[in-house]
Amino acid sequence: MALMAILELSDISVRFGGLQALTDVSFRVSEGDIVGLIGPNGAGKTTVFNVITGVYQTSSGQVSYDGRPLRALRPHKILALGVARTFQNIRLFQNMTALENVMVAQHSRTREGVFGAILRTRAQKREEERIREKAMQALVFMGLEDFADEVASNMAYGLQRRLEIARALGSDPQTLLLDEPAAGLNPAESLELMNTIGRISELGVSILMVEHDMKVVMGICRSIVVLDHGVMIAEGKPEEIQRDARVIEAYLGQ
Amino acid sequence: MTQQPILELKNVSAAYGRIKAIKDISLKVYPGEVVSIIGANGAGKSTTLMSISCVLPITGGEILYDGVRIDGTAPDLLPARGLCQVPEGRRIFPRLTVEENLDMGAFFRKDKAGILHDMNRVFQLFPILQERRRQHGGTLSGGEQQMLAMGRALMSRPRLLLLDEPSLGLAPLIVQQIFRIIREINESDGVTVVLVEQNANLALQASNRGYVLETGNVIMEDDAQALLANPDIRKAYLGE
Amino acid sequence: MKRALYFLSLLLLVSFVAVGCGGEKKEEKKAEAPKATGIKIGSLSPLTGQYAADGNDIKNGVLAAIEVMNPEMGALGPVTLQAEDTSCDPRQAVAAANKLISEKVTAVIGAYCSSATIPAAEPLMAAKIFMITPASTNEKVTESGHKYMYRTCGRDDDQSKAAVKFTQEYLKAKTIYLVDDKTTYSQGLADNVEKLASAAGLKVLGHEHVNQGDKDFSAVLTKVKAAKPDVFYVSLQNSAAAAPMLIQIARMGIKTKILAQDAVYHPQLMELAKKDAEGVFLTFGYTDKETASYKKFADAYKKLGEPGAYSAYAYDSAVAYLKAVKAAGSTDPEKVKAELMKLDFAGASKQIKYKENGDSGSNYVIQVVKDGKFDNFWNPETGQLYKK
Amino acid sequence: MEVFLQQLVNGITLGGVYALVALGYTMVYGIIQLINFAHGEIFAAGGYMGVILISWMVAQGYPPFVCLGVALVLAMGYCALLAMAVEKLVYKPLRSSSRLSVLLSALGMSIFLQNGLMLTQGVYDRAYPGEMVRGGFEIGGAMVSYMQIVIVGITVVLLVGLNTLVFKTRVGKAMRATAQDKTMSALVGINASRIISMTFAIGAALACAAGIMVGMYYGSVRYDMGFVLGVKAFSAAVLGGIGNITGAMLGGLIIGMIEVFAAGYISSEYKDVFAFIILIGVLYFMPTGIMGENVDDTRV
Amino acid sequence: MTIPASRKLWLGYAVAMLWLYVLLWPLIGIKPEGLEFATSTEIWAKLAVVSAILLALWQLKQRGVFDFVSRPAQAASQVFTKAADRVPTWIWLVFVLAGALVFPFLTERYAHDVAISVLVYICLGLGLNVVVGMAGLLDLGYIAFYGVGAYTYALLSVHFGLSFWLCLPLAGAFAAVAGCIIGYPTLRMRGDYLAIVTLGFGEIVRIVLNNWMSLTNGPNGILGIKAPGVYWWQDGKVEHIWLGSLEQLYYVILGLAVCTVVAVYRINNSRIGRAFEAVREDQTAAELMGVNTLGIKLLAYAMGAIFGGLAGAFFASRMRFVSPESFTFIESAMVLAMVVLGGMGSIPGVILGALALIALPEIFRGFELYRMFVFGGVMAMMMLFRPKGLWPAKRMGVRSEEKD
Repeated sequence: MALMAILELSDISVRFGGLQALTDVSFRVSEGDIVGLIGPNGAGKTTVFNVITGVYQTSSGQVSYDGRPLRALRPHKILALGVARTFQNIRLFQNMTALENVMVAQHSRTREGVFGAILRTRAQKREEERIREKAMQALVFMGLEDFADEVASNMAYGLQRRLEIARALGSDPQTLLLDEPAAGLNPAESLELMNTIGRISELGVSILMVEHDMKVVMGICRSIVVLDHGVMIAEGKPEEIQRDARVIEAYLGQ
Repeated sequence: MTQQPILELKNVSAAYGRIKAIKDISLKVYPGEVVSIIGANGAGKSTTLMSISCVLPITGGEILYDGVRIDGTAPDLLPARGLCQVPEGRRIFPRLTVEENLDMGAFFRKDKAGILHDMNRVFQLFPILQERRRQHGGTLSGGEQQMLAMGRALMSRPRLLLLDEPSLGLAPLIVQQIFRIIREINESDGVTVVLVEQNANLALQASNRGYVLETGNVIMEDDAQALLANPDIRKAYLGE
Repeated sequence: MKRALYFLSLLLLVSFVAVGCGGEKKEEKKAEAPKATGIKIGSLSPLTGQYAADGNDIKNGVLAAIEVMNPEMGALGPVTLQAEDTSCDPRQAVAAANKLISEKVTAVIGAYCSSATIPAAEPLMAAKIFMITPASTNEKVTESGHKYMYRTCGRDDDQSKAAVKFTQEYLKAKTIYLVDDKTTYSQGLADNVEKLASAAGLKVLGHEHVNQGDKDFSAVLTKVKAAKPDVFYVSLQNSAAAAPMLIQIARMGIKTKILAQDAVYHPQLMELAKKDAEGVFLTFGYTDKETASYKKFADAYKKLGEPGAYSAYAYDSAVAYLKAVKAAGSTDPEKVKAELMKLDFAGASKQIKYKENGDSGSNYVIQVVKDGKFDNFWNPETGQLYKK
Repeated sequence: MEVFLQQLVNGITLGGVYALVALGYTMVYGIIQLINFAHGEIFAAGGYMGVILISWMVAQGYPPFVCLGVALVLAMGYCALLAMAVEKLVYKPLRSSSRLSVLLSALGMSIFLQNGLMLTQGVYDRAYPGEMVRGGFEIGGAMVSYMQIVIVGITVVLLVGLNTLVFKTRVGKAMRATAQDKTMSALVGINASRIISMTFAIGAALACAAGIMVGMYYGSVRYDMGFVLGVKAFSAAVLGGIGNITGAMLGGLIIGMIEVFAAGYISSEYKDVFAFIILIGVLYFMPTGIMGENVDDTRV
Repeated sequence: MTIPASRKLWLGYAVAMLWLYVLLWPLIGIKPEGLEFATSTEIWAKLAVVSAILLALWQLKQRGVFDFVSRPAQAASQVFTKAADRVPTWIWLVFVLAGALVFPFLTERYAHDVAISVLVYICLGLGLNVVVGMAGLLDLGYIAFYGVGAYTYALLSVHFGLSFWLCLPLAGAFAAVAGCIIGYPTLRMRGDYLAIVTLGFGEIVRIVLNNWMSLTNGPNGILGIKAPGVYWWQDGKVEHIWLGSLEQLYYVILGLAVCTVVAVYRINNSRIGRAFEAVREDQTAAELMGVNTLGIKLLAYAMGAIFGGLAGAFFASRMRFVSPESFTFIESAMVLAMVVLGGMGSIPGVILGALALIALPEIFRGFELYRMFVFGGVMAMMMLFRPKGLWPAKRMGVRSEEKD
């Protein structure tokens, strides 16, 4: 393969008590790629995200990022490595403004402490300025600059979705995991989202996305991984997936 | 049809906080029918059911059950009137035994003999539950939990049963079993069923009619067979 | 933010106006008739919280004294009382003391807990206000060298001497076990007894501490029972703590002689512990209930309830101050101090005569609970039993 | 050995009382996730109700055991009404607001009730009339008083009664169902408000019985006795796994034992420190208490 | 309001009143001497009449009977606040500060005393606000840090004669260490378990202070603590003077309080403050957004503890005496009440809360018996009417709320 694999899952299995959530899932995301992860409800897609970002530990198998195994790293360290994510059920910091939400994401890239803040040292002021600029850039990128001072919980649903992506972008990621970014969006918004994801990809960010809206998935993903009941049932290009009998069965039933 | 619908939604809207989940939904269910509501994730299917059960207060419109407005009443009064829901994720009481779970389904009933009779009927429908009657609900497998949840709902002798994603996360064989029982409940017990499903083929095969939801709106409404044949459905799901 | 500031400044303004008006009014009054206000004395004691019972006794004692003295004060009168609550909490005690200073009292009777008395004394002394404590027996109270600090009750070191003497000479005990509940007062006393007892050759089998507010002493009592001491010395902050201990002692079948101290003195003890209080010895400032002055006090106190441990001391403290004021003819601190030092009168509790450091001497005797009453039992001065 | 046995007897008595009070905390917590700070005050009110009723009946000349029995029942009813009033007035309107504001309101209610007791009953300790149960016997050198037998006996009867109620009756099942899933219990026709009120009432009745027994055991009650015992009982509930009824009983017994044995063998002044350190230690290694359910809240 | 609804309201009211009587009478009316009804009936009747009038008034207000008064009043207050808004922030700041500075000249010593208490509690409240309001960690043992700070200064001053100003940072440091000790085991616990564990830690600290005789002198407390001292130009030369009087202490604590306000405000608007809030809002999301949540929580405990410790050191220097009785659970509850009553996470809210909880009870000292009774009732009811506090936190630069 010409492109280097930046994120690689090999034989991941996850068990919760007696429940086998994932069984031997292996796939890779190449640098700059857009990979879709689909499957019916309860197939284990979000579990894959949780494994990658360190929320869950694997029962067996290994996740490596940029050639480095991620096992036993706390989630904030994984973000610091460059893997950012969004959430299926929007998890913004509801009582903070949009700008602040994005500014939080810069946390792992900055280092001024409490005393700097109390004394307002010059270094602290400069850093704060830089955080603000970066966050503003992310907001502008997502077209949210007008809502910078809006409290997140007051924003419309579609805007909150975009803000989630902006927040993830605010951490300067190399890889972005999007968990159902189009859920609850109307067709026009979905279309715009596809454009945005394309633009993010153009920045050189690799993208792995879980999505139910097939228009979005088929429209922008270069390859697709299909999960059903925690097992990978297909992997391939969108056209192949659409014609795969097992996929159709998983979705529409027999 | 000249019959009075058992359930009717007139322009119902509901929201979680500031986020509108369903907008102006209207639908009718006639006695004896199986009606399915299908649509992608986040389309507002579960919200519709929660609104019907009065758990989620609606922000507009009317809900009529048996021709009487029920929106705004307390949800715990509905099972006694024959309206019962099996919510998404089953939500059995995990630290109650199977028997206790079933007993809770008949909470408002006072006729001991009738309850016993119905419990036997449930055990007849789902023999596995009888085997596990002393086990805690939380220790059952997903399929057994789904059966328990349905059994619990049947304990209230419902006339209208709302089923939310009964196939969710279950192996295909179990799903088929569940759907067989749904048909049986409908046919032999005369229970009207509203079925919310993501698995469109499965749901429509078991239904008389269907509604398709997208982003909180009803976009299609037709006989189940017609919907099954409709290529747009396939498109809505697979994005072809 | 802006509105917050605006609101705060509004609040400040209102408080200025309120305080300003209040201040003005007071000054007006003073200018018109400085005599009309008479003498204002304050009392500091815990009126709420755990020690509210004793605190109210102190307040009532002062009230009784005012009732008795008022007719005698003539042109200096009338005497009024400003009673403040300390809750036995240093912070509240200091706040209350400052309030009394603002209210222009000339003397304060109080406080109860030594831990409230000591910090409250600071601002009072600075404002040249007399503080006469009827209840704080800790040595430090009068040893800080405050000029206007007096004490009507006895001192812990004297009380412990009486206790040890009784243990040794009358009870002929060889071993002793002590318990206290960790207050400045109760622990100080128990420590003193322990020291004196071992110096006198008694064997100290143990010294336990329980916490204030505890009601379950079973664990400690089990140890006491196992140790089988000749005397069990109980030093607790008040009768409400002692009563459950006595009940549990009886229930556990401990037959040891029990010796307690003056804080336990309260009619409540018999009410709460009933039969289990019988036969308990305690050290207590000698009070002859047959004297004319005690009867006078008892008469005045009657409508306020039954006198508690510190009622008579509080009464005597207030009487002493008012007598001194009367003799001095004014409330000028220097003159009053001179008169206070000259005082020598028969109070309700004892003969009141203040020493140079503000102490009034101790007169501890041993009392016993007999037939639901406190009775004088043994006199440590003479080593004799009291005769009935 | 004697000492050990005696401490064991002491520990069981104390632990039983803690368990009774802890049950109220745990039941209320289990059903509405509220730390009901006012529960300790209900306990104190129970103690007072016992004094009031028994004093009156003794004055009327009824035999002691009749007095005790009738007072127990009446006082338990009274406390149930009191707790339900508190619940209806303060907690119910706050059911949907933030946890912290409900907690604070509970704290306020606790101060309110405590001072209400002080205002109506006075600041002095109130004595229980006569000691109804005197004497005792010895086993292996340990003194067991009949009073302790009565306390442990009543405690056991109440605990068995509660167990029957919660695990055998429909109301009990409904209580557990409501605690596990409020929405779902509404969907099967359970009126959650009524069940919650009932939970408060039952917890209060148990605390009330504990209050009367504590009052009789120590001979007196005081308006502020609820706080100290409340904190201990709450620790017991947490130690056992808050929300778990068996856990609360176990936790009460353990805290009682720790306290007595720490006081007996280590240091009586640090006994509470030991109780708290063990509590913290247990929570560190078992974050949901000894019998608490594992709640996975890290799901994304 | 419709007539049936109104009837339902009054029916409910009647039931409640009946209920109240059933609760009230046994407490007052049953006595060994016999049953008595007069007192309880009298109290009950008074309560019933007053509450009935209030209810009727409220109902009339709902129907808009009083609109002719309330509307103009509302309009007037709106005009007023709008005018107030037009004045730049710094003018208000200067105004408040100037007011605080001249306060001692216009009032008497009792007022100074209360003002000092209020300022101490403002510092405490702001410190707890960092833990509870910003980071969302419930802490029922906060007063322990206050105690650690107070004892640190007390011991260093009495045994080593160290000056207040040197001890101030030391007290903060010791308190921070205590904060970390308390914080560490609680990091992985859920909210309610946190409550009992912090409560337990608070009690442990108090019991240790009460029992470690050799160090803390136990319940006797520590006497002879020095007031803060400064070098000041006096009688033509620089001399060392003790700031012992209430006015001087007032300025010391005012300075400390202003510093605390500034520090908390700046933390709130920094990277750390945002991390605190992110943890409060959604811990998992915060962790996934690169915030080391365990570290941040520990930091929150430590920061809160530092402010508590500083306030404690001042408390010791002002009382000249410390004893464990000042550090009981009820004090923790008071400080928490300030934060929640004032409005979580809001600096002016905490200030207002401290004013309300310390100054008001002092003003009502005359009703000492009823004071705590009313306080408890108000605290419980307050949460019904203003659950977000007197002054809810409003994020800086939030325009949306002002728009609507």
